[in-house]
Amino acid sequence: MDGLRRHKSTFLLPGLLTLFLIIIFPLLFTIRVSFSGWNVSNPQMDFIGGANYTAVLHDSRFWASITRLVLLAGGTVLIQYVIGFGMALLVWREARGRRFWRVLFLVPMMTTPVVMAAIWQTIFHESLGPVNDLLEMLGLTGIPWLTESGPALAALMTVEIWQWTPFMFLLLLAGLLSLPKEPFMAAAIDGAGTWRTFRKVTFPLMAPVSVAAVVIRLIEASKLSDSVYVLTSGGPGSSTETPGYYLYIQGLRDQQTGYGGAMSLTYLVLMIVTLTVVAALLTRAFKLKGDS
Amino acid sequence: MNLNATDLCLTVDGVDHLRNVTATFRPGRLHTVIGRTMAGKTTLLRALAGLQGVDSGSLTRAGEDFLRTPVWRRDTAMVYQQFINYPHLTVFDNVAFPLKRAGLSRDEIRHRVQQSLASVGLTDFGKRKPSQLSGGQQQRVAIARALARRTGILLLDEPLANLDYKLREQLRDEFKALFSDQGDTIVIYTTTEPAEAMMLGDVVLVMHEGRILQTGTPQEVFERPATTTVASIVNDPPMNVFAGRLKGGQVTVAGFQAAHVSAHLAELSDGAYQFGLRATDVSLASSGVDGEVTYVEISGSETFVHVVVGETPFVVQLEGIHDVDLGDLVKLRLRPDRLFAFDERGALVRTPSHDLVSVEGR
Amino acid sequence: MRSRPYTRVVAVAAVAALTATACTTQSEVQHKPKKKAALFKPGSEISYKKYGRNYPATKVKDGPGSCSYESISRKDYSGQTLKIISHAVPVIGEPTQLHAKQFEEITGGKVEVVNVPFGELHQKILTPLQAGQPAYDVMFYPSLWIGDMAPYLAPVPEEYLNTPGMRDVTQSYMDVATWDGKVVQYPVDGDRHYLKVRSDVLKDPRWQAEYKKATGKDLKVPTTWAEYQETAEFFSGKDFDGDGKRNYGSAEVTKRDDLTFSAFISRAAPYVKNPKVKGGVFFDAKTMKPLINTPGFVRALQDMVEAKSIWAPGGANFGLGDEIFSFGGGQTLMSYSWDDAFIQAQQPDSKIRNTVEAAPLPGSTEVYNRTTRSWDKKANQAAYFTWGWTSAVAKASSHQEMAFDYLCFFSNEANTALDLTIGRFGVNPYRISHFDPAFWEKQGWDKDVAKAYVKTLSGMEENPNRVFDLRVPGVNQYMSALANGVAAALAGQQPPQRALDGVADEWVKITDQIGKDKVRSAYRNVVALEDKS
Amino acid sequence: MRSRLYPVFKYTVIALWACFVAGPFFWAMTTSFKNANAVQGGPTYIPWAQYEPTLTGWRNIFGGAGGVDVVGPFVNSAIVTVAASAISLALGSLAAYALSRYRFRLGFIKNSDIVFFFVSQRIMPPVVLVIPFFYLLQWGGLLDTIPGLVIVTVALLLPIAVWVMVDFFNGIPREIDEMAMLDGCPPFQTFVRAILPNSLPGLTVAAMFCAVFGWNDFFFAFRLTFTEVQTLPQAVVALNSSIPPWWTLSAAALFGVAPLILLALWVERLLSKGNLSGAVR
Repeated sequence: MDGLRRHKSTFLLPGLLTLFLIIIFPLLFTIRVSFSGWNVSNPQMDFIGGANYTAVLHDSRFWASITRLVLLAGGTVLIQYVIGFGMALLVWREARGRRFWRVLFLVPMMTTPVVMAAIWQTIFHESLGPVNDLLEMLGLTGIPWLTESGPALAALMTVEIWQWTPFMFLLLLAGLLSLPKEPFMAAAIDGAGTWRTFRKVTFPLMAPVSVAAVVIRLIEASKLSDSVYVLTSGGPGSSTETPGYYLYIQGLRDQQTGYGGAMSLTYLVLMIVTLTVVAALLTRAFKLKGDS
Repeated sequence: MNLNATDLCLTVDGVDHLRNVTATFRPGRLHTVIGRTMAGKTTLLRALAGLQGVDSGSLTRAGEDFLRTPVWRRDTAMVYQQFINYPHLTVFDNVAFPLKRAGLSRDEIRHRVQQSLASVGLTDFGKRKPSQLSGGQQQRVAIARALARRTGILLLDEPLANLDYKLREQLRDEFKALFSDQGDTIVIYTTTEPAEAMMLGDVVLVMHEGRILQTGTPQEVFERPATTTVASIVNDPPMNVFAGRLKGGQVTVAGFQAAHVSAHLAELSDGAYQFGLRATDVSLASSGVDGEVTYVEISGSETFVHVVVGETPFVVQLEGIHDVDLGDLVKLRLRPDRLFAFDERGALVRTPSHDLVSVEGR
Repeated sequence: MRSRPYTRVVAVAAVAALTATACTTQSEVQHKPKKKAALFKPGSEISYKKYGRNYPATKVKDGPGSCSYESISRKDYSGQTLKIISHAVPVIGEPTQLHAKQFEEITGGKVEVVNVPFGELHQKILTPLQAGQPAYDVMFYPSLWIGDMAPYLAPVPEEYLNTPGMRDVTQSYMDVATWDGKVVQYPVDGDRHYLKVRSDVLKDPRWQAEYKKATGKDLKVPTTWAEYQETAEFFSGKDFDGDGKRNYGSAEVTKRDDLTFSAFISRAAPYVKNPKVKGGVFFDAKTMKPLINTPGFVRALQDMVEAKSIWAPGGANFGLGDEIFSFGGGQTLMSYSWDDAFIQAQQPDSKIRNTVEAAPLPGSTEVYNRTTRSWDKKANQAAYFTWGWTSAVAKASSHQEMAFDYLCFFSNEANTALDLTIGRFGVNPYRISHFDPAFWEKQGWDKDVAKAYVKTLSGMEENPNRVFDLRVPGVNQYMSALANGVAAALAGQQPPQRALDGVADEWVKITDQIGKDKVRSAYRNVVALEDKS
Repeated sequence: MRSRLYPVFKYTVIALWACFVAGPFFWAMTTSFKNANAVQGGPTYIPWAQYEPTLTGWRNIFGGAGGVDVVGPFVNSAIVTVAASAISLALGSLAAYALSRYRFRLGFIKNSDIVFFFVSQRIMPPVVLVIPFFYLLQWGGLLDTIPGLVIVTVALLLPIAVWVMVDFFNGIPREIDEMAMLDGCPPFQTFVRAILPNSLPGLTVAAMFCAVFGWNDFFFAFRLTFTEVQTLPQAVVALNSSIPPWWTLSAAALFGVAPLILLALWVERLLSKGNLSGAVR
């Protein structure tokens, strides 16, 4: 046992220290810069107290983007989960050409978000893109995809769903494939129907995978900004702006480094708290033993 | 080179896993550790192997402080209750794995692996992966790997527990032969089954709640269980233990007085005792202690009738199939000459064979 | 103990890091070229043909002077590397690459070009400059950023200012390249907004008759924004080119983080630039009080909100590319922005070649006078010298001579003449010699088209009522705030007045943050350009 | 009982989703053979029938004038992705193994907190990191170098590797470690000889995630390099001009996803063979 104790740090530390060293400077830098007036024309580490934080509290555009993110991220992740699970169930066991479907359903995840968003922009292009063209072929009127806030949000969600449902699909399919067979046999013997088997056997068994997949997707979705940037630039008005994109505008594009830093940290704290609570709630909702 | 454990103690989260465990394990002997589930048997093995630290006590082998020896230098092999093998290796490579670590030559490895696989009857399975084998075969691979190393210490943690009955009996018979020629190896084998412990063990250690209650030859432990607990552990079904009174060598249980004087109890002073009686020494009769049947098990050619007398449960083992139903009122005949007498604290005072027992391991 | 793989990994990484450090250490020495024999005879014929089918077969003669193919090919830059950042391909990015390739071929030096989307260009250039990291020797960027960039730029040396090409640059564009009396930007492009219309439709007697019937007015190229709206409205939803698809009135740049601010200023120019009032359009140069929420700008924003009815589907989120595709694809009747859309429409394979016409930006019938706080009831038109592409050399560059040689080669007479004809290059007339209809006719343009084009462009040079961009430090922030306000009004989130009031508040904040004096002194230069005429 | 309509329903749903998934690829494919006129004319789908296909887009990404060269960036992307993934997997699986097998306690910090520290790096908005990274790499002279980019990418990938591998190792019975130690392996050898060989599925999933995120990173690569190191997403984004050449952009997008499709095939193979059982939980 003593031998083991001596070794455990040797395993952990290389990774932990590497990450720590890579991360600590940026974090400290950001904390420090958030108390400075660093901006595009005065790139200096002066000290202006908590002025940036006060400004963040009064920045209605920031808080509006947070509310929007809750809906966007929550909505897309839920839809991704439902579709991902559904598709995983459909190609899980007996399905013709299931190996082809599986590969196809994985591919969108492999694409570069900024690049695909550019392609999506051409797809949603209201006069030169195929979506409105197809709608018109069906006798419907074209939708102002990127110029009205409702459709723009829908377009954004479509892109997110396209890109990241495969992630859910993969995690859930792998989870399904590793389920033990016995409970299903038992359910079959009990004469349980498809729906009952799913509700009583499959779904509970998949609970841990589900929670992990949803939480990790929420974490990634909270950073949503690439597709906003390319697709709508936050518009029309500011109706599709997410915190990630707004942070980018302030902190990088307009180089309000100090203000951006304060906003980033506020956002980071909010996210960590929210995600921790959400993870805990999900875990409880699925009646899991908190364990890691 | 004995392995000496002295006063090993381990408490985890307020639960005592080992309490002052003191024992000496000798080379060339097979030690069986018998105890119920959670008795601390596995913990003891893990502590001996170095997989589990202890809070206090000492463990030495040939003067070496074993507690300070890392696992990988303890010269110990272990077989788990679950069939643990390296899933990524073939059967051959599984067995060869420790040998390669030990730096043996290729020829030597090949020779030993084949010998070892032959001894467990898996000669033709070398190229398979463990996942392609049945449970029993997987366990044989684990045993082959343990044997092939010819370590100084060989630990087997309920190796047969997860196998079906028939396989268990078959392997148990093979074990007797396998372990008998292990040379100077200290073999320690844990089990919950009295028959296994008695049949395999040169020395039997009875464990309960982290303590070793008794150490001795199978016969000693069986014939002279030091306490009521030991008595119930080493018998299957567990020995019936019940309160009674003794007056002039005549036993009274639950208001029913035995007809005869039990000769071996005659010298004992009158008063309250606890008595033990094996299930085979109880039978159903037309007169005797009144009880009610709570459960009937029929196993092959035997019938086990569970009866409750007042609050005290009894098990009656009968030859053949008997027609007894739940809730039947029956009368139990207790063989007075087979009674073990224990004092009120549970310590053995007299056995049917008249001998006084020196109690170890308390 | 065995050596552990991960210690090895760490060691390898460390060694790699050290090696990289050694390699990237820059020397401060300025590198000079060696001399070699020329590869071209003076006046050789130059063509891009050999670089692929994408290029026109046009041939031009190599010009005289030190920037010509002949002169540059005498320099030997082998062993030297020039690092260039430019806009994304193709606009200005493609000529950057093409001329880099040619420069490599004739000087033996190495030129590395990185292309960056518009939204990223500013911070991608400025961050290393501010951090003192010599990342790029040559930068291509919109000329209005001069206020942010100037402190880090090397002034153009005398010898380059005296080349024939440079002396031919119009005064407006020399002014644009100058900061604190020094020429710090190397002019490579001239830019302006003007109006483009489908002359085939406007001159079609059938449409003229119908228009007269419907509105009681003559159908002609609009001269005010009100006429623009009226004309566009009439044609919106009609199929004016008979291809079975609906057409629309106007394509404009409206995407918030694209170049909306320029479109808005174009619409505002005639309302806010009163030739009688001096001292600033965006700010009162004395007090630095923003004028962005004054009635002239509000009127322009009202116009723009109203204009939603004349836009093609998606028109409220058009970037420059969308505008160009929409007008160039024949979907819309009119558009106004840079030359790119016009040149693109005049490409040999364009569907609407020679059916388009250039005209000055629409004007107004009244103009706001901020000194009298009232509208002066008189026809007004203003030339908006919207930012164009420019280039500059970093002060910290250790390859300045190579850098300036590259730029002078980039913009030599032969290259520029060819670049002007390729719409996607985004290189537009900026030299006096470019305003010659004959040159454009040679490209296959109809005589009238060429004439109107040249007249529109040169007319702007002569127009005394000019608006320049807000060329001050932090211009991006100002324009970003303006675009937000415009976008909010277009999206119906706020009425125009309130949206622009918000912008004015933002501008005050930005000015305070950057430093009032700093902004004022920069803005005075802009005002001087506007008021000088 | 399942109705007879069930298969109809099932394959309809699969087909619909497949269309949605494949749609953008089909659109990009057909667009990549267009030119400006074909694009401006409104949406068309079938070459020859609806528009005259050209190879301009494809020629442009392989060094054709008027495009970008994707081959150099492809190599850079591959080097950075492979190096950063390998380092992340090595460090990440070591750390994950420690977190899965041993108990750490430092004041109030427990194993779960350390795991959270790793995973929480993914919550960090990239904007927080990029400017400090710029100064950090400048200080180390690593701006615009492959090692610099690898270091930064490791920070992005390490949390993923740890997250996947902790869960995976938790699913491998500890008895295997114990047995290996009893069989004479010190802890590090135990890890290398007994645990890693059994972790192929987990490593594959982790490697896939690392590769996906590493290969597709634009944000950091873009801001921490100048001219020397251009990665593939940068090369593609360099086409997002104010007059975007849809055809070249489409060709470049398709080219960029190609190597990762091979990865998808490989992952699916492992899935089908049941090798990924327990890789994700």
